[in-house]
Amino acid sequence: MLEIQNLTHTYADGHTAIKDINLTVQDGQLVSIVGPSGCGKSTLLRCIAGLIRPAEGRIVLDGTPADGVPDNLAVVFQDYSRSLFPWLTVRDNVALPLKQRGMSKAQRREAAMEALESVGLADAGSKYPWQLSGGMQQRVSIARALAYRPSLLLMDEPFGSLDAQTREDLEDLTLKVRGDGGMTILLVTHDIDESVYVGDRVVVLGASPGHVRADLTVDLPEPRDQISTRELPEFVRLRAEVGRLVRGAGETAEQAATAAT
Amino acid sequence: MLEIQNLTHTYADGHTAIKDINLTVQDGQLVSIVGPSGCGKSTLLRCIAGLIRPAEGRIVLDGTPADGVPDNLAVVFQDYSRSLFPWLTVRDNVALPLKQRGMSKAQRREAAMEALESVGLADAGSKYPWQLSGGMQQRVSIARALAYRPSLLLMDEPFGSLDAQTREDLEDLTLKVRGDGGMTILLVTHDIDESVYVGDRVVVLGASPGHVRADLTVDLPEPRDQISTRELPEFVRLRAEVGRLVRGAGETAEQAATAAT
Amino acid sequence: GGDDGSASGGNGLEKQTITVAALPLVDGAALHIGIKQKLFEAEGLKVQVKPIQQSTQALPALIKGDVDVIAGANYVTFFQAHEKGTLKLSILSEAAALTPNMMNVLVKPDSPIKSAKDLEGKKIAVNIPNNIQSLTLNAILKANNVDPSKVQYIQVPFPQMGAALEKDQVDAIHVVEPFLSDVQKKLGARVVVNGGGEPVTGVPISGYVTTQEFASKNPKTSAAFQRAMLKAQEAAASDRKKVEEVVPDYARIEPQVASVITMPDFPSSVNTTRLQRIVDLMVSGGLLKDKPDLNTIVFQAKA
Amino acid sequence: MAALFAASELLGRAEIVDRSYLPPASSVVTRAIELAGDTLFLQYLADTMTAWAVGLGLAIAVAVPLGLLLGSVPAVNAATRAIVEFLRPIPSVALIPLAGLLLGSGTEMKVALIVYASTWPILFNTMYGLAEVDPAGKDTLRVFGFGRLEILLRVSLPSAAPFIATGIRLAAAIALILAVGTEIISGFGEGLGIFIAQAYSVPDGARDVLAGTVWAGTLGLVIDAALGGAQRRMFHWHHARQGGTT
Amino acid sequence: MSTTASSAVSPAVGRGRRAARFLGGLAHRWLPFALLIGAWELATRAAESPFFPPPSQIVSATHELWLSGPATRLFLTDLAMDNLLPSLGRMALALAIAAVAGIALGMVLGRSERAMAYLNPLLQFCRAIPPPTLVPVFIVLFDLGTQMQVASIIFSVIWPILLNTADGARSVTPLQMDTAEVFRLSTVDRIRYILIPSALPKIFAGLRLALSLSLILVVFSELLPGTVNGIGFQLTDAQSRSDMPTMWSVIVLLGVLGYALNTLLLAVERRTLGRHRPADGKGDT
Ligand SMILES: Nc1ncnc2c1ncn2[C@@H]1O[C@H](COP(=O)(O)OP(=O)(O)OP(=O)(O)O)[C@@H](O)[C@H]1O
Ligand SMILES: Nc1ncnc2c1ncn2[C@@H]1O[C@H](COP(=O)(O)OP(=O)(O)OP(=O)(O)O)[C@@H](O)[C@H]1O
Ligand SMILES: [Mg+2]
Ligand SMILES: [Mg+2]
Repeated sequence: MLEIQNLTHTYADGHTAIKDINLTVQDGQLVSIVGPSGCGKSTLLRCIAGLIRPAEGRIVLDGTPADGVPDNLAVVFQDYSRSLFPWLTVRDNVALPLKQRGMSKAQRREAAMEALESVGLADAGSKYPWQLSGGMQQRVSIARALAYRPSLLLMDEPFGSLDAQTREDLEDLTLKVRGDGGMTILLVTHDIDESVYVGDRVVVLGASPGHVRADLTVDLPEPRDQISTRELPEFVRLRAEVGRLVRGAGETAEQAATAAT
Repeated sequence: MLEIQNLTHTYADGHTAIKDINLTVQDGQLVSIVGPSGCGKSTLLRCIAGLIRPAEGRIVLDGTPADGVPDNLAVVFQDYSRSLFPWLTVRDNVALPLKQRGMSKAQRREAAMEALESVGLADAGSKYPWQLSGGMQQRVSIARALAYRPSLLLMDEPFGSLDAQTREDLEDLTLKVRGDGGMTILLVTHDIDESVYVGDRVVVLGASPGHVRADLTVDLPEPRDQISTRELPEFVRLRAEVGRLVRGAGETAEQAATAAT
Repeated sequence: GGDDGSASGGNGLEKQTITVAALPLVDGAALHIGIKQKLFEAEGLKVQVKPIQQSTQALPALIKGDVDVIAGANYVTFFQAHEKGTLKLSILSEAAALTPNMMNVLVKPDSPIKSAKDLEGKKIAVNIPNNIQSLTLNAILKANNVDPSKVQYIQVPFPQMGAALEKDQVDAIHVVEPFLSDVQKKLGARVVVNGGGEPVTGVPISGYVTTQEFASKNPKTSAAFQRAMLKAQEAAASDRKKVEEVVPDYARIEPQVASVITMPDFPSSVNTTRLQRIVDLMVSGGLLKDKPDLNTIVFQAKA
Repeated sequence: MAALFAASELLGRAEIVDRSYLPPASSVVTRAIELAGDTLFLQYLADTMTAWAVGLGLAIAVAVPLGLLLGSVPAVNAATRAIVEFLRPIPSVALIPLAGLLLGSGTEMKVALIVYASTWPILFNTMYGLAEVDPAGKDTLRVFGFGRLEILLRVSLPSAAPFIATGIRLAAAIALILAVGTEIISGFGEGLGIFIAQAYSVPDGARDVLAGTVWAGTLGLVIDAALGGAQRRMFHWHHARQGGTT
Repeated sequence: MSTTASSAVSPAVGRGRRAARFLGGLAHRWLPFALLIGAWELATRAAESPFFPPPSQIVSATHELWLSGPATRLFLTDLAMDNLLPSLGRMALALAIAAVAGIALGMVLGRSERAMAYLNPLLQFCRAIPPPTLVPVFIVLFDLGTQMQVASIIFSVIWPILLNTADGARSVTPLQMDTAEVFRLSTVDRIRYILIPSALPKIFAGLRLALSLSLILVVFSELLPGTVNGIGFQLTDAQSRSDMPTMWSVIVLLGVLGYALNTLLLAVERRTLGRHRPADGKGDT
């Protein structure tokens, strides 16, 4: 279980990116996070990942307060192209974290190739990241996270550079992975349909500074299906609601508090 | 008028990214380009921008074959974060290209601030790019291109990192800019709705190697409106058609040729 | 090092092989004559020669024991080292003393400088400032009623003196053989001061030196070396041809040059009175603070 | 290159000074080529190159790990800065007599001085290279549970490597200068520098001095070409990325 | 009552704490250095070699030779005025020329393949030449004294600046160069706003190397023909006179100068680069 308690972060330049965020995520849950640009979604994920030490509040993992980077974590960064190593081939990029898993070289390669195949990059293994298109690089970084088989997976707009078809495939892949392995997933997205389609919950953040504006439970039948799920009235309702919330989320925390009363 | 004639490009590693592309864009037109990840959209834009010299074919601008970077060009790169200069403030990033316009320092600053305001970043002018969120950086690079007032604007997934609301605002801004200034715009996007909503035409590329699969004219009334336009039957029809084309576009050029016969 | 012969042999020498660091100068000719004429062999000594470029460079090697003797060691440098305590000097033999015209002050043929007096206020090139050259030249200038403090000494290595003079970078050069002949030949340079003239004629300038530690540990070897050296000096002094024969080999001086250059004197005794002259010059020139005790410095073979 | 040759040929022939003081390039180069057939000279070259190779190798072995340490642990950097900055401006070659006293006058001294002087460029380029590493890469491995040392070796080192290589190229030339320079100044033993020093002390030696210099320059050129080639091969990703596009 | 008391106390406490932290930093910075000097002192006292006088003796020689002058001249002695200043002057001049030329040439070489192909062999050839062997050439090209000395310093210190600048110019993020290309920035603007800022950290690495190298080269340049003053001149003169304390005092002086100049350069570097890059670990979203 992941508990985020009173999380507040202020950057060195004095800008408070998120304020007083509370959130509890059950093991195996997939939580979609949506919110306007600059509202603090990435900051929140970086705090959870232990990459920035929050100014206040804490992250509690399975009952123990986290200090630093949690075990068994994988992250798909928003700035995926910079998180790939240009001196390694695509396959080696994916295989590198697996060293932490104590796998043999052959096992690592195999796992890497499998993950690449699952994101549709079976042929790109021996290329270098800078020989790939933007969307392909993004998929490499998704493959890297999936191959690692984390227990907590943070994804920051992982499908932003992908075409509709590939995007749907990877949404389904994400759902499958969560179903198989009991992985806890936090997924930041700007696509409201997507947030509802893949999420067990949708958390809507408001801006200035970032705060939780709404936390909706998605009650859609499993397994989800790209066509039939999206036609369900509940899906349509939820998506409209999230859309409304996001559009109104540009207002500040104070305004939201007033609105909530 | 922009004419793309028999454009073919093969990268140094032997990979042919695009093959035999022909396309004519009238002045003041906005052409949306869609296609699966890795099909050569960015490669095409880079050829037009004169950043890569195509292996075969040529770009003709207003009747004269282009050699190198065309005049009055602006580009919003897909990898926006790396195209910003971390040692310049956001405002200076936007103002820098205006030096070519022979504007005074004060004019440049003013134009930069105006452009930043139009993308919703009025407050961020004196920050550095690395102090901004991903979506904010993307908007800076859009502001930089708009402030330059180019006659040819190439945008490579310019709204990919933006939330729904901001995205719609910027779509409308793009439409307005095109309407005002007679700017010719090529816009690569993965959002099918967006391609139809902003485009005068939608060009669908197919993959392996990249080729023109379809070139649809969008016959929607002007001015477009986020709510009413999207409700028009013609919009719904076009968007379904583009969707179908993109989904089928993963197949290779040969298959497409067969399908077309 | 030359430790291979350190076990005392039949002839009672503590050390049969002696390593000598030698400069490529005419000064050290006697060493090579001695080797050629087997004078060292006659004393039961094997001499190993290590070529060096400057005597100061061999100083650490001498202290460390990598070499046993330095041939042609510049007295000024070594007396100073002795005074500062970096070395306890022991002189086994003299090498060279000044002779007239072996070291001269040259000017360009068209130079307005005609006499020593004209050097006042002028720039004179010397190889190393504050060393033997300025010391002896100052003495000569003083004897000629010229104020030495009015000349400016500029450091220029011997090989570059010709070029410096030709380019008018200096007004005069103070230069030794074989460069002396060379510059005279190439530029037609004119002598204005005889650098070996009075009052410095016969002043010893270099010797064969070792450390007092070496000498006291190896008295017999040192004595044997000294005997052979004195004979060799004698040979060098008496027959110029013998010097001309060896010089082209080790000093890279062409035979025809060797036959025309002015030779130094090769003193064939070790003599505290003669050495006193250089010491006195150094003290009066401010290069030494006190007069060293030459009796401990000059190696005396025990009978 | 040809321009340099022509310029120096002219300079020599212009006879600003007597020709033997500065011989024209053609005669210097002829002499340099002649030397290639001289076995003693080749032996000297081999001696110099041995000292160079050992010295540079040791310098790399010392400077890269030290640079990694100083560049990644600011506390150590601050603590040692006074020593480092105090030591750096000390002209090692000018202290040859003293160095000779401690280390003898043979190859050890040469190697020690080479290591001393050529450590700095490698050390500094390593430190500055580390400071420039994109934090995004480091964050990535941190997230996957890698420790500081592993991040240093797997991210920081490879991304700083091209700049470290530039440091090594700088050091290679410095090491060569030191090898030859030490020989010239110590005037003792064998090597290219000794050849030059010997020529230096006789009249008409300029031609040999410059011929030796041509050899030193040529060695430098060859070494740099070899290092440049190795650099291009090892860091092809760097160069392809700079030239290519994504 | 209590509030006034605490407010009266806290600045003093704050100051005390700041002072303590300052002292702690000072200790942290200088302790290893002090320990090294201590060890050196003990070792040299034990060895009693005339070649290696103990640091205490060196310091007093340094003080006496260089720093016992009148207060109006910052305690510099005549000897210091006559030797230190000319040396530093030559060094500063040479360093300035080398920096300008090295950065300019480095930019050209880093960005232009053709310039690289033409100039590289020549540069690499020159780079490996030991400066002492060029005396016969220098003496023809330059006048004795300052001209030759400055030239010989430049000839050696330019390389780290040049090569590091070229490296920096070459490895500018390609997309940033593309951006400049697309917006048609003029060459001057490209250099000023993109190449220089981007290469600046590497240029500073080169400058720091060049700085201490230039001090070393000052000593060497004063071995050249025609030298009449300077710290290097004092060093070799002391060496030829076997005057070890003076020689060591010059070395100490060089060390102190090196440290001081480097500190200065570091301060400049921090100011210039400070705004350039995100603090480590807080990089990007
Ligand atoms: N390194 C930094 N220094 C200062 N401020 C920062 C820094 N990084 C982010 N910020 C600020 O914090 C706020 C939140 O940024 P964050 O990246 O978390 O937003 P986001 O929700 O991920 O936005 P987007 O959807 O655009 O990626 C923004 O206003 C941004 O300007
Ligand atoms: N520098 C390069 N070297 C070699 N191959 C490259 C290079 N850049 C791109 N490619 C290849 O060219 C093809 C087209 O790439 P491009 O970036 O144009 O795709 P794209 O349509 O923009 O894709 P995306 O939507 O994912 O950005 C891809 O298969 C990619 O692997
Ligand atoms: Mg973000
Ligand atoms: Mg692309």
